[in-house]
Amino acid sequence: MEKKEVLNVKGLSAGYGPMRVIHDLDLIVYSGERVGLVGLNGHGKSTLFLGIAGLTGWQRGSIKLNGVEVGRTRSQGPGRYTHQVVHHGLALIPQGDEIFTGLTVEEHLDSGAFTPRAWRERAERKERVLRIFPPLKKLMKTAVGRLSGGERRMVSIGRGLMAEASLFLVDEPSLGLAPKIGKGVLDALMSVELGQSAMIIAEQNVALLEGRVDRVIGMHVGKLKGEASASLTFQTRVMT
Amino acid sequence: MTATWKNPISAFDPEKPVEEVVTNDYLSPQSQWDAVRAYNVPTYEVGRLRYYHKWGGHGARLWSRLRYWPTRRRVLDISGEYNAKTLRRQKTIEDKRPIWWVLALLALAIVPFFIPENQQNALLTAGAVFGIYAAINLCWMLIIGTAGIYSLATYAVVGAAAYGTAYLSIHLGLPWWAMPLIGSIIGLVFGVIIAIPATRLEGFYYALLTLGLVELCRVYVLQSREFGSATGGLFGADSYIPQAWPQHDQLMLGYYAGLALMILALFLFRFVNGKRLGRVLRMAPEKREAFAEATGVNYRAARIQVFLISSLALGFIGGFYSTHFRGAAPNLFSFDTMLLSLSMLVIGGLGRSEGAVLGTLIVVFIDRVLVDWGPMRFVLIGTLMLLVVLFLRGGLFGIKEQFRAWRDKKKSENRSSRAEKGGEMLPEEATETPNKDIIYFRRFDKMQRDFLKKLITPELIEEHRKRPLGQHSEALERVLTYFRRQPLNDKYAITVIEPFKSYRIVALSGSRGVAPRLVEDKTYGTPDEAYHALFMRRVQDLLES
Amino acid sequence: MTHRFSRRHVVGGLAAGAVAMPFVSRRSARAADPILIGLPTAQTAQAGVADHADYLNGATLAMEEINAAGGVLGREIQFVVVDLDPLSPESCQIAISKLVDTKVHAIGCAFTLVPIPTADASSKYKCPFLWGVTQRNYTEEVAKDPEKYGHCFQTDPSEVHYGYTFPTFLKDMKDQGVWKPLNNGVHIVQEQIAYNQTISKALQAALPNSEFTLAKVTDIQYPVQDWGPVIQDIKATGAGAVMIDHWVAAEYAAFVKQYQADPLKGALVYLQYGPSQPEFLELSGAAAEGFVWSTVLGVYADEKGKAFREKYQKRFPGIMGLCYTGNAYDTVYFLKNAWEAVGDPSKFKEVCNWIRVNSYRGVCGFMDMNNKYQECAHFPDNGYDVTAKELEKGMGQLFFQVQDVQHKIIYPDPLKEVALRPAPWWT
Amino acid sequence: MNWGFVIANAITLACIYGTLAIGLSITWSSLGLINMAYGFIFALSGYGAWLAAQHVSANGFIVMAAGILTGAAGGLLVCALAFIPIHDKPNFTVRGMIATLAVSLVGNQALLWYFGPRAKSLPQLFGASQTSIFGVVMTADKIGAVVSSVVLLSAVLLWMRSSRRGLEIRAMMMNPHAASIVGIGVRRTGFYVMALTGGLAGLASVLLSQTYYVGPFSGITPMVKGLSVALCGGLGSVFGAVIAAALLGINEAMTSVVFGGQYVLITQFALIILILLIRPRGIAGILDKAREA
Repeated sequence: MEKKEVLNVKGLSAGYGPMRVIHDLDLIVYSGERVGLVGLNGHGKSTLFLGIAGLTGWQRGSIKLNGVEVGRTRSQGPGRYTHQVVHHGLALIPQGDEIFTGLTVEEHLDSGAFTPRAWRERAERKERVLRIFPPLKKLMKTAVGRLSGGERRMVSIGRGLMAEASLFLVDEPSLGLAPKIGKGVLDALMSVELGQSAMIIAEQNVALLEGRVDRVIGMHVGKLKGEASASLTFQTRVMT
Repeated sequence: MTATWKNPISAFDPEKPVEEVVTNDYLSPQSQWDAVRAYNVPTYEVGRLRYYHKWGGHGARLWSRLRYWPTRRRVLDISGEYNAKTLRRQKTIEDKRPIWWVLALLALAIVPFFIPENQQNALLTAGAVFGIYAAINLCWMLIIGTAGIYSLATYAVVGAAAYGTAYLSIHLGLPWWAMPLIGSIIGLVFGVIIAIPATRLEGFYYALLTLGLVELCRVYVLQSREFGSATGGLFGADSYIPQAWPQHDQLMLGYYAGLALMILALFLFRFVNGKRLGRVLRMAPEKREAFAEATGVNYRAARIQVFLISSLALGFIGGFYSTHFRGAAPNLFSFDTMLLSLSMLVIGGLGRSEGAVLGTLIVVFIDRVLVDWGPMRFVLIGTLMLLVVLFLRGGLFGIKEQFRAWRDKKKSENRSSRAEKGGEMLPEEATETPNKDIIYFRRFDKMQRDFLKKLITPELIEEHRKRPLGQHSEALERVLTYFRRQPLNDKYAITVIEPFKSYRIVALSGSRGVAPRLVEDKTYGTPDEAYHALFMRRVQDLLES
Repeated sequence: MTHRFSRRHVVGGLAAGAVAMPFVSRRSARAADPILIGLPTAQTAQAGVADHADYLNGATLAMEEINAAGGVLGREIQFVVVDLDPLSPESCQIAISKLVDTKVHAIGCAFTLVPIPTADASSKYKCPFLWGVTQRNYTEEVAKDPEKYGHCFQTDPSEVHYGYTFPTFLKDMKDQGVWKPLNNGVHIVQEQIAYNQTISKALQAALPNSEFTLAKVTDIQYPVQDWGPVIQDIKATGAGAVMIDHWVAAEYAAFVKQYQADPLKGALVYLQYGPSQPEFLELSGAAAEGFVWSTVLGVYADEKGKAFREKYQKRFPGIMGLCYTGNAYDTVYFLKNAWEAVGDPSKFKEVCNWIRVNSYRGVCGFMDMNNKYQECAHFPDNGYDVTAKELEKGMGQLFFQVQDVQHKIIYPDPLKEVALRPAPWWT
Repeated sequence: MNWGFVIANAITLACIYGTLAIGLSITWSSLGLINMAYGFIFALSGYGAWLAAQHVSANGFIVMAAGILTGAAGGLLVCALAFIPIHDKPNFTVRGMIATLAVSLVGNQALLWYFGPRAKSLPQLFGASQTSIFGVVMTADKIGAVVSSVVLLSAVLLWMRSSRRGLEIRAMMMNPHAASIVGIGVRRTGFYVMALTGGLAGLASVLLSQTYYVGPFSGITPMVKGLSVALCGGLGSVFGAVIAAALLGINEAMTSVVFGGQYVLITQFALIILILLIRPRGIAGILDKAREA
């Protein structure tokens, strides 16, 4: 299978107002890759994701998604262009519950498939998501506002997987969940077949990623600090 | 290049001709320093630091003794200090707003004497209307701004008090001085009734409810025979303006009475918004109520208190309204009146007393004085409203603040998104570097490299090619000194493969025991050639850095 | 030192300018020297804009004629137009103050709905103030305090006459045999504003003196969403005559449409003043056929009136209002006569006295305001205050019927164009 | 009491109110904008239809289409003036409301200036016939208005429930941030929501032209009514608005029969106050299945 660049970030700086969180960052992700992004709290993992989606306060630098430039080089209203980035093939599964409380689980999953092709194929895609998260099958007609944290997380990730995306950004999938459930969610993510697309998983708990991703990148004060194949030695080197 | 460099050593060998080389013009290293020090980011002179005018002499202690009776507040917030340079006493007015207020109110007080005669009636009548509306708007501002209750029932309270007192005055002969007092009782009762749902409802739902109340009042007044459904209003109440006076005196009295009412309302605003209640409520802004409650702030009680106090005041104004206009009309309750009043608050700026007064002044002037403009007035008011809402966050009086916030945002964004401020290090990296000398060294190094880049010219290279070793011109000497001073790791060196025949360029490893590594395949026939090739490599590195 | 000096200089200059300003403007005002008539005109309000526009047009027509003929006393007439909201006392007072400031020689106005504060604002200036306000409550104040309101004249009869005259009209119709009533009941459907209330009260006061009786009073409230319940009520009451005491032309149009669909057979349905507004016919079209309405102030269809209609149509093409156009036209001519008789428009007291004592026959009838109410006398005689026994001593209340999508005067007899004819639902 | 008459009347009024409220409710629910310029759009589209009837053809379809198109254009204008520039700025709800108020202030004066104060009427869309149903006489335009508003309301409800755009609108109303993450553009959605609700206002204006004639201020009453119904139903809930419309319609029909027409406004606002006191978030407060996020 030919490897092509799904994401090419060059010289990305991003932040909120006077605060600069990401400094001059370069990153290339190839198709078929599953990349782990590790780093301490507040070192810019989520901001990198939000920056790619165009949701930060300001940002500079180039972001190429499937060869299309989606970076904005002026300060902007956060989210003003996000939908365009999404239509170029990005699926962002954000940290915390960014869900639509009033919609049912089914409608919610549908809402993840807003690109024309995904909308046409949404039945099969729903099938696929339900295979990954079988507990959702019983909850299809329930309003999302009534679900528990773990179920919400599943819905949120499921919504991301519904999209016809070439790049999945998964932000802290295990955050705030019981360890066992968190592991289950991660297992589900690992079981997704990527095909031509790529996935970046940001995680603080490196142990969960160990040996299950293609490579791991460390993040430290807004810069990438080396990379390695997933192993605990890497963790010790980065974290000290 | 006209400059030539004469080799000073030539003097020792008079037989040979003086060696002359074409070289660069002299460029002072100071020029680079100046260029770096010149601030390139666009900045604005205004307000980089808040500018305070310093007055001479002492006075801080004198001024702090003066208080506004009966408060403990100082008349002017003046601080005094010794100037460390001049060793003289000086004082600063920290808060100039009282001065502006006094000047503005003085201007309003003397303006009737400067009105041209052919404008007097219209302007004085409008002036009295302005005073009354400004007072109403100040009380409304307390409700919307300070208490954060979106009540549209302000005019219902005013109207109820106006109608009530007018009715009492007509039928029971209530004298004019009692009307505002009775009015405030009516206002308080009305306020209690309206305040009950305010504890339960929020935001737009409460606004709708109060809108409903206003509509109810309007409909009731239109239908009720006691309240003058037959005359389009209730007229004939006692007035504080003696009917026998000439018109001009009547208007003057009305104007000053309106002004006095506005000043009373300003004091009320100050005492509620600036004191305990206002501070409590500022601790509980919208959507943070739960947090405020958790810290022990009883914001509900404070809100209701503010609401009741302003209802009382609105009732007072209502009573005044009916003695001023000798009655009340249903249009007090109409949607248009409310809309116009809302535009006054918005144009001036929500939440501030000066905004309420200025907004009222502008809108009353357009609406009431420019009556010969016809429909253009409303277009003007509407456009003004639209522009204010679209571009200003806090009305006209928020402009300064908003401009500062915008400028600071832009400045900090520029500063933080620029990679090279201060040289080689990012601010975050710099804070994590324990040895601060490194930061300064890097900054100096960058500056030096920038300067040397300017010195690299074809002449210079040509000079080096001709004679890599020996005495050089000043410019080349500077460049070479910099190159030689570089640390050992990755420093270029020449290795002799075969003496006088074959030389190659290598890079030193910098650590003891580790062999240098080759950097290119090329071999050079003479040492000079090798020297020059090495020089070129370094120049290239310099230019690329 | 220089700094201080200059500041003083500036302050002095400002003060001098402020003192000088009144003189400058006064001189410029005297140079123009026309006779000024102040016209407070509602241009932006939600109510009354159409009537006020009519008034302005009628006055403009008169002004142009007079100026073309050489003006008054050799001086031109000019208008000062200011905007007002007829519902708001503050707005009305400011409009009048503005006119007082410009030193107008007279004020002419269609109406305001808060007449007392409006009149108050002019009570010290006392220039002649002529308006078609049509309110007895206000003219009563004039009667009570002639000292204060002596300069205010109502250029039409008061609205009470709508009520007082209605039984007379019904009786005449009955006597003439053009209308055979179902019974003698009169059903009043009344709106809540002052004007309608007063009319309803007057009618209720007048009914016991006639052969007719009050059948029922139904209250309605503007805006009327749906006339269904009212029509239902009318049918249930079954009175011989129905008075719809309302004021909004558009809602009248909605009423006539619904009534035509489901009428009370044989009832005479009378609509208050509203249909005089031109849009009524436009909106209701054929559905208005057969309804009766009236106005105390309207352009006659006699020779004089017809000539005026022609002139007006030529100057302001389109649909013509028939009330305030003529009233404004008459008012300006009446003022012209007064000024010519007195000789100096700035002698307000003399001009007012002249207007009070003298009269004028205009396109809307005979204006004679020499009574304590200072309002025009009403014709036909209905036995109440300020009515005229003969047509040429008062203003005729014109009763119209919509016939073939046209308003036709059917009463009073000296003025009538056609007779009342059966409405479509009578048969 | 004639029950058939009361019921027929209640249905008519409920349909009118529903038609008026639905546009406001959708605007609020998806854009968070209280569109106080709704009355202006209503009046504007009435004039659009009137111009078409005068100059193009008095055919019902053409008049209706002209009304809808003008309304949509008016919606786009309001969107461009009062939504796009400030939708991501602080305090948007209040500022948006006041911006639309300003648009309506200027717009109404412009209409008054351009078209004059006199009301205009549109041709009767459904003919002038009349029928009697259960002893209640209904004119054709009333029946037409009722039928078309029922069709319209159910179509909109169905569309909101089942179509992709409806899903987008509902998603945006619940969490605009998350909506942008799933690829819903706020500005683009804003434009088509405003065009749609503007079109609805235009349609309502044409349908109700026999009740509210076309005039410069003719939109104010419908707007206040629509706003009351929308708020009473619970801001943002289309279904709640429909129920509120039904309740207010019944109330008005009953009041005018039992007490008399002059008490309609009083009972109407009393009812709204009562509903809000019981359910502080409107009727939809009862229907809301989800907990607060």
